[in-house]
Amino acid sequence: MFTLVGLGVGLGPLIVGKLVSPHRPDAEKNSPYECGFEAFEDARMKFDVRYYLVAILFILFDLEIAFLFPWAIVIQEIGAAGFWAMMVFLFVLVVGFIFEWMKGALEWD
Amino acid sequence: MVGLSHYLILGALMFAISVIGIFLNRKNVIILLMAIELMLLAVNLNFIAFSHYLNDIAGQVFVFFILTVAAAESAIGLAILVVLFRNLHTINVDDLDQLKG
Amino acid sequence: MQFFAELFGSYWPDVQLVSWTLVKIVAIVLPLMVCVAYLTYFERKVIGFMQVRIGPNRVGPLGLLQPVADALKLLFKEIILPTASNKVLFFIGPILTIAPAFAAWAVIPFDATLVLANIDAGLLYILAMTSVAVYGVIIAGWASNSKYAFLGSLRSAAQIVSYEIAMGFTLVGVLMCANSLNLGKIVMGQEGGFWHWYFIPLFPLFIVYFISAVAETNRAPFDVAEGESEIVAGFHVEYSGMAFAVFFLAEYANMILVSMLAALMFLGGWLSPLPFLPDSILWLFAKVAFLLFMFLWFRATFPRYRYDQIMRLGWKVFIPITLVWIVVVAAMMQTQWAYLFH
Amino acid sequence: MDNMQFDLLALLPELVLLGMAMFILLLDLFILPQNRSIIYGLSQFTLFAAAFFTVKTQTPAVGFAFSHMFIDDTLSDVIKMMMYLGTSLIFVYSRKYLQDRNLYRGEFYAMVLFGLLGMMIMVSGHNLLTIYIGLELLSLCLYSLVAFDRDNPRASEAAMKYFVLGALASGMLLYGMSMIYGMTGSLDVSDIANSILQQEKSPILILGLVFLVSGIAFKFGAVPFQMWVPDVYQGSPTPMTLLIGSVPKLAAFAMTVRLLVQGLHPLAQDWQDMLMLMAVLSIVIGNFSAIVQTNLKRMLAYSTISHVGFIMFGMMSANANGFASSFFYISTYVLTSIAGFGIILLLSRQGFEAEQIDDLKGLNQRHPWFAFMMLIIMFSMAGIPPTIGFYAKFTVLQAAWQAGFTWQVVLAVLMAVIGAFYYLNIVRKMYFDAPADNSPLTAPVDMRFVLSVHSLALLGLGLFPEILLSVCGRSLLMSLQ
Amino acid sequence: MMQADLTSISWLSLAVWLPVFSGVLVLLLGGDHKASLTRWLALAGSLASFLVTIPLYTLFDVQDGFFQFEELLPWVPAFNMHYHLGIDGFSMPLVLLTSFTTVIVVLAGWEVITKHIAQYMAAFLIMSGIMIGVFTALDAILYYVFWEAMLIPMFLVIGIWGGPNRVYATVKFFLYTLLGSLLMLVAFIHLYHQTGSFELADYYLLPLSMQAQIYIFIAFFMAFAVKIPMWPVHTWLPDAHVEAPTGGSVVLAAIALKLGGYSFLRFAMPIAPDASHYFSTAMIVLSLIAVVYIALVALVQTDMKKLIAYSSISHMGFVTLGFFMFGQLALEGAMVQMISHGFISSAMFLSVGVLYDRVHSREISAYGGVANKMPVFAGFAVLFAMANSGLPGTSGFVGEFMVILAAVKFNFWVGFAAATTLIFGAAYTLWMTKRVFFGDVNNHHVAELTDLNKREFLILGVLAILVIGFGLYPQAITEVMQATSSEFLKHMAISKLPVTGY
Repeated sequence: MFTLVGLGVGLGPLIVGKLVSPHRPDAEKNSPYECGFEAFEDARMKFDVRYYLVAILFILFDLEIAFLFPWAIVIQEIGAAGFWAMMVFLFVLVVGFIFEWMKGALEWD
Repeated sequence: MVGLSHYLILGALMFAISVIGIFLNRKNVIILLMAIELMLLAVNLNFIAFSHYLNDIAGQVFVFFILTVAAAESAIGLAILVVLFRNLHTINVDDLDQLKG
Repeated sequence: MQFFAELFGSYWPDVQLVSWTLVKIVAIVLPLMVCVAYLTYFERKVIGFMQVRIGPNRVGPLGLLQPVADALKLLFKEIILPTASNKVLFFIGPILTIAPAFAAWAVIPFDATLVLANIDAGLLYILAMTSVAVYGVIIAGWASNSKYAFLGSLRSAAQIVSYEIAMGFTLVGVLMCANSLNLGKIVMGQEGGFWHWYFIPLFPLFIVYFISAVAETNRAPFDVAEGESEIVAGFHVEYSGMAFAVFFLAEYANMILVSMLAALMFLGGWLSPLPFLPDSILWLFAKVAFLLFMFLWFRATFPRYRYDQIMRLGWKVFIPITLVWIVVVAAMMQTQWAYLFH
Repeated sequence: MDNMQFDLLALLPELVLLGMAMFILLLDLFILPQNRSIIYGLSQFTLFAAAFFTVKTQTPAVGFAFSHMFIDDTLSDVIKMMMYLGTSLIFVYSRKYLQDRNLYRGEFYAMVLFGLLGMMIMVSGHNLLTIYIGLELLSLCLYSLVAFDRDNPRASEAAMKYFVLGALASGMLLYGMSMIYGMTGSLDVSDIANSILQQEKSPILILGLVFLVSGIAFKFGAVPFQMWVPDVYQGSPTPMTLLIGSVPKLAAFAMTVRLLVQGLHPLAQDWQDMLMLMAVLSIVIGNFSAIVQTNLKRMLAYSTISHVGFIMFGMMSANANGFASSFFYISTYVLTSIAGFGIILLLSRQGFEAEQIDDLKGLNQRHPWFAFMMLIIMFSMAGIPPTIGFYAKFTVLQAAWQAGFTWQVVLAVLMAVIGAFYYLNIVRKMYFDAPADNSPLTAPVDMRFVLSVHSLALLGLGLFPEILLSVCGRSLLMSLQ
Repeated sequence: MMQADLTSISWLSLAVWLPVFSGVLVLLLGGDHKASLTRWLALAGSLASFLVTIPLYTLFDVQDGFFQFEELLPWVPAFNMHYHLGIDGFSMPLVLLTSFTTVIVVLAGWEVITKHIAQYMAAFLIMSGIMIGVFTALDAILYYVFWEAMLIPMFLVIGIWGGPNRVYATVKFFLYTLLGSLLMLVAFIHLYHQTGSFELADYYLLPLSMQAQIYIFIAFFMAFAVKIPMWPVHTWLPDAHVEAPTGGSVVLAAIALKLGGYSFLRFAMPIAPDASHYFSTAMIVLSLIAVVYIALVALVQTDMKKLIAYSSISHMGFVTLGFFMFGQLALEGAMVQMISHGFISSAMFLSVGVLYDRVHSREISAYGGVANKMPVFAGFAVLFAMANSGLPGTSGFVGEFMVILAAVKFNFWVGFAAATTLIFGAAYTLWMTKRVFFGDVNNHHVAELTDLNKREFLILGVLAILVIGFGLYPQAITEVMQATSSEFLKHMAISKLPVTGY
């Protein structure tokens, strides 16, 4: 429900803007902005593999968080066993984290 | 009223679409990866529907794991895709024809 | 009323529910829109004062109508549709960016009772909603088919997701203390004076959370994604008129949202700092206002980070800190000091 | 939460393996490249340690851990021991190859060990969830291992194909699992069996079974789900081919036992027919396709398909005898194929892959000893006595015959002759043709020694098959009781 | 006369494993660079292996129609398989023949083989052990293992040291034989599930329905007929013979073919007696076709080895003919024929080998007037040719005569057809002899020929003595198998069909 309204909030101004604002297209105006130069290659060019790496790491860590959430909620009930189980899990994760760190996956320069 | 069978039919449809996508798609490897994700989603849908109607939490736990694995799987799939593109400069399924007997 | 009841017959209860909900939604969204508009005003004012300027003062008394003027200006500007862009995605981008920023408000409790949807997985819902925004950024950058936009969107996306991990970890810390995903219950867990607020036992997490929140919203000093000097305006370089305004709105709405969350999770929400003072929604607003002020303050004081520094901060500082603190908290909970975290 | 048993002793070997694999992964970051032999030694030690603990914790009783999700019975112990052995051999044989191609890195060993961990979990999985997790851990490691040689276009193509089809297989398996879960209300293997016994057969259950069997067949590489096998075998770097083609088959077998026998035995009649069809098709198509191959790895891939057919021959009997025979077949097949790829690895050297069948030409002149070893291996694959391969075929055929699959056995026998043809072809090239190149073998001593012992063992086991036969038979019987 | 210390030795195991081990020894110690050591080692091994088989003859109890020298050890308990060896009157002579032939083969390859000597010698030694294993195994799977294992060395022998077309020939040989034997394996599997064991003795006693018997018989037939070989599955033999080195031909002709014949007696017939009777007419017809038609084919051959190969097929036709008439005379005649063919065909192949080593041609037309240059050799060759065509006084005569005699009693026309072979056999053998040995020296190859050296003389001489010896005193063979064959016929007379009806 609220999502719909949210969409409406986004869509509404756009439609109003579209209706109200002038529409005078011309080729120069509609070309991609490139500091005044003509665009000289496809904008969807190859990009740095590190972005991709970040995406992958994000997926993995995000999932890990998804595992941590339920655990965190019940940690006060499950006692030592639950604690240690998650520690093992986190340990494995930390090993992976150290590995990627040392491998230079987190370097940006 | 939406019943169990509706979920199952939806799941089956999703599954069928993804299988068809994998076998008929000759264009883009990324679509293959997406089809695989869709397939796992179909399975998840099944599990959740069953889990709900059976009043058994195990199915939902399974879904949790499937999601995790799916993430890892797509990570590796994309990694392979990157390597593939670096080597072959294409992600066109039809161009993957070096290995033929 | 009677008339409507007859008109809808057996659907009446449904209709009633829907319309009542709509009313409530409007009651949240409208003030929010106003807040957003005036946040921009305050930003300019605050930064102006910090830089010993006056800030906007022409439109209306004290320049109070400035946001309205801005809105009208943007409304009447042309929405340029670049030739090479993907038409559909070009519009979906801004919508996807702003919709979650508003939708998330559904589960925000303003008071012990004043909440639109009191669902148990509230925090999860917010997390889900906010992560959708990344798609908006990426789609906008992709659809523009412009190098600057594309690069900007990649940068923003990478930055957002990086800090989302750290943010997620901090939430785990909160959950460990609160035992619930329901925001209302999280707040109630902090009852009994400010020394029960979670920001004390979870102080590192609170700091990380807030800085991540700044980074998440692409605010200074983490705003390289739209760094004018390098890649012009980032992913929304090709947007103009209302389309641009939507991105603008989303940014400020997000700021308010994350401040609200910080206030709820770490600063006791609507609870009063001292037990003898009454709890009130005003406390909440005060806290949020304070946090928002921090946002503006940051912008006025800190120089912009380099991109590699941003990423390093996120991955190599925040994630280890949060991980360690989670382990510490979890370990402490196994000991006699567990009460510290309740 | 109170029933959470932490019988960690049952999974001590797994824990050891996990810890060591992580340790190796990290250690590799801190040592100099010229000290990589530490990693190698450590990996071998890990296998040894895991084997030690597997033996140490072995009991005749069936042990469970994690609320019956993890089972530790004799069958799992035996299969695990075989896996350690196989992996250890793979390490020995692939070292030289990896060194020559700048692939001698800690990640390889860590990844193989993680894959092994996945297999062990599959073997010990007593719950659809554990089985699935193990399977995926294995598969993910294998996908990445295939693509491990990043600059090799063929390897990356093979990896992509393997990945897509492997993921498809997992998807099918999961879909089947979801239906079985829905119909039985449980993920636990024995609960599933009980539940099926108490209910009417429903179409959804059968549909789930179909998907499950398809998934299993995919992992095995049985016709009609065999299309990935040749490409992946051919495209992968040989050590990875060696890995894919050997030890995981054992895990797949264990998975089949857990799912089909322990879980879905009440539906035996239904899966029997499916397996029979796949077995027959695999044998026929695998053998006929193998004949025309010129690439050795590709030929071995097709021959694998036919071997898988034989493996299914045992399974389709759906009785203890049949599964024991399949188990025996797989163990011998794994042993034999590791040796076969070992020879291929032995012959390849820096900048040269011994991949074509013609690369074996005149091996008898170049190196009579290893030609003889390859001869044993090939005859073992063809199932000619006195090599162990004969007993493998024999046990499988007798099981199928006992179960009444008469014409299928006769057909299999005819196909075995076809199979013998292409294995003979290799022997022919080695012994009857003149060598194409005469460069000396560069393999290190340990590899030569192990490979020799290994190949001779195929012969020795052929003369005294009782050891392996009874191990396989008994462990399986103990688990099926 | 039996001494306790001699009987306590496991002679059969020795006979099987001694050659195998000496083969391995040759392989390990020998090599091309120490050729002479290799040769002497091989000779010593083969002689020792021959010697250990002699007690089998001297200690054999001719009164006993059942198995002797039995050895029984558990082998694969999982499938109730045993290491069970034993011999009776049928197998004992064949064992001796095998070990003896091996010595001959080693000698025959003495100087001729120059490449991979160790492998060559080892292959024959190992093959000898394996074939003795086939003759002595009383456990079906043990038998089968030996039977198949034999293929491997034979495959290599033909393939490595064979003629130009060797690859085709050897692959054909291998696959033909494999196909047949795998069906036999299926039959064993069936019998195993019926009896729960692989004991031959259990199979003899197992009652079987007619249908089962027929299937089993056909399965066995496929295996054995290929090996003997019977028409029409004989086509591998000429190819294999032509391409094989001399030693290979000798072993093929002298022993490998006997494996098929022997196995009929050991397996096909006693296990499925009713089917044997049922199929006897067909078998006799097939045998006669082999005898007559193949003899005619032999007549037109231009290659000496091929001619001898066809003559072997023709002679083996006699063997199967003798088996399926179910008479003592016929049976013993067939057995004698097997033994004598072992000597004669090896002698013939060796003779061709002698020529081939000198001229490197097997074409009949490449020779002529060899007798002028090699008188001693010609003498031997003519003797063997006579024996091959069944001249009285040679061993070749005894077997054929006994079978023909039995055949005439059995059915006149069968006897008549069989008897024609005497004519055809004489025709093709003697014609070849004439063309090769007599007449004028017609080319320079022949003109440069030198007569036999000592080694060749020794080999051919020993064979000549044996051929004449058994020709004059066939009782040496027949008396050892009398008891066995009468037991065999008794067994064959009893139907194994389950008793039904009243």
